[in-house]
Amino acid sequence: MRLTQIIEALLFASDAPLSAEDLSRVDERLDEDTVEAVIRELRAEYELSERSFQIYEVAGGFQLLTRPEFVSVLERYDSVPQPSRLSAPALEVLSIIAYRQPLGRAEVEDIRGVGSSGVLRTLVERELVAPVGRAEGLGRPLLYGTTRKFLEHFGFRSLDDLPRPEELPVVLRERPQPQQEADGAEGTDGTDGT
Amino acid sequence: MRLTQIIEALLFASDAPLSAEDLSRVDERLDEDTVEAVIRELRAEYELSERSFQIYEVAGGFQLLTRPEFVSVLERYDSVPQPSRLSAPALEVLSIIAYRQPLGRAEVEDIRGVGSSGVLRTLVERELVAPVGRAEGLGRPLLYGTTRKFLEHFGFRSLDDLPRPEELPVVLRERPQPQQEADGAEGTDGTDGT
Amino acid sequence: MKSPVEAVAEPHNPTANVDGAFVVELDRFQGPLDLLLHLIREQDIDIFDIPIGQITEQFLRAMSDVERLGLDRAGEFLEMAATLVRIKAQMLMPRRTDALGELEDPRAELVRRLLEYEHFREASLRLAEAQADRGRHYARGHVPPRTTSQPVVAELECTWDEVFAAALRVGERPKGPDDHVVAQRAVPIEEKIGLIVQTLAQLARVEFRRLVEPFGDKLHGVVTFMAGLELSKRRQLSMRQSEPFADIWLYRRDDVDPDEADVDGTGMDEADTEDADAPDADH
Repeated sequence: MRLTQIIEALLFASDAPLSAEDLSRVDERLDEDTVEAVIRELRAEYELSERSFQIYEVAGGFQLLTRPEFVSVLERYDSVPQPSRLSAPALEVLSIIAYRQPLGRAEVEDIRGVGSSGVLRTLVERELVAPVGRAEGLGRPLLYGTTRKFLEHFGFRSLDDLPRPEELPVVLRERPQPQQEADGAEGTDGTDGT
Repeated sequence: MRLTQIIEALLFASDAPLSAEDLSRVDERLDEDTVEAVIRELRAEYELSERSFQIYEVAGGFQLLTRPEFVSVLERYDSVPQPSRLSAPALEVLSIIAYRQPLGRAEVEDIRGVGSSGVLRTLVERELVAPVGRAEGLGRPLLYGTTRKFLEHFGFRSLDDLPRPEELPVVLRERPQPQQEADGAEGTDGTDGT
Repeated sequence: MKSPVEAVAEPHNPTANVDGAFVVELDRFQGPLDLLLHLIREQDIDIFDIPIGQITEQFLRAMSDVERLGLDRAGEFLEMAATLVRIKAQMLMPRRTDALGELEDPRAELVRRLLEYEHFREASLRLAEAQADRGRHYARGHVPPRTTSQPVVAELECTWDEVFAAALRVGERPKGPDDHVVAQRAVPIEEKIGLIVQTLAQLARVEFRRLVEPFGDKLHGVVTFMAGLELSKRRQLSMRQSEPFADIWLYRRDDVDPDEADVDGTGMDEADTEDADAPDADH
């Protein structure tokens, strides 16, 4: 059994991206570097044999996904699960959390000028954001951050793939932020672990 | 777009077996017989290139599944004791973050001399570290720190309890510096840093 | 009724320009800031010089059927309306001066909020693009469940001793040929001066090697050495070496042992450009 076959089998049988570290656990011959070399080899094989899928880097891991040119075929088939799209308010709340994390509900609402608890709750249920700690101060409100599912949903390799603030048309002056205490994920019951 | 590619993409992305009739509807060039010919062609390709998956007939339809001989690989992978222990790279990154927090991924990688995003993700998932803010400078990279769970797990009341003996490498003895040396930002001195 | 999160994001064009008057469908807006921003954009208004009377009037007109939105959302619009009316009144009064003696603009806070909101609006549009890009890739539709149970995240077994042992080894890694992937960046000498000063604030002396090893490349070594020379010139430390090719030590200046006094003013004994990699010289 070749290493390319083993890695391919794992990627093929997984419904989420697997990191090089995860993948290296399967065989003693593997470490993170060799996993990446194997993945390069697989990519070349798929390219050469014109497979309809390829290995993409998502959320700090690797995932087998169809190539974009097949969307026109796949979006017509009922048996193909279609990607969910988030509403404009959900995207707005997510972008605030993504750039300002960790932050609390009150800060999100301050920025948007509207109540956001419903949207926030749904985002937590969908595991796109999760509580990551508590702020200092009155009531020690929960602070939220984005999860790995968030990265997967947008196809980001990491948070570094977020559009940089200075690429956005309006660059706002930063408000002085209270230094947050690095405060464990208490009370999160590990929602983003899966 | 070749017919083999289209059929492959459909089999890959469908959540259930597809019959020859289902598949034939995707393209007017196809009927049930030609679908079966295309499937034979794909099977031969997978056989030749020793893919770890194959097309099987299931419940009157076709489905892409892992070949049986790789089931043991998956089982082995699943039974590898899921890291109840941290890998050596994870321990190293955790120690760097513990002593140097808050700091960004680029800085961790600078100190280690190797890419560290996968390891960092593991630690975030284990809730031992979490993003605690963002650095000034280009792209405002995330800064990581240890969590409350970190303190609890290792029995520290606060970060002041971390031992800092002389034999600690100098990079770790250095007190966290307010000025982030996030890549490319050197020399800017954050003139308008609030 | 779709849940607020599932609903498909669609570009909204909620106003129609009828005879120069804006007819606004209030419930198409996410909130008062969204509505304000829309009014400002639609009329090409300079956000730093908002004609507050005109905007207030348009905002109030748009709000005429606000009660349809329900109490909570209506309240948000009403609050903004009150703010606009207050700013409008303040514009008519003599301005106060701020701490710097500049005239305060009553609109300043509103402008800040609008800019901030617009920033995240733009960011959310980028997220929508990323979402659409990702939506063109499909994962496997059916991943059969494994026979073995899904991996459970086991209870963490890790002692502080392990972490600490790892800490002691930080910087020891032999640098492989692949290390050039880490972007080479300039190493400012000030950074190294800072490192040395900070280290010597805690330790009376330190081996040169220990300042450099964790960074592991030649450039850091050279710059750290230059930083050491600079500090010894400033008489903040002395650099010592017992014999050629031996380790170089940096001593805090006030701690220099007179017995091993450093005679020449350079603060450096046997100072040649050191090559730490040189073979042991029997000497």
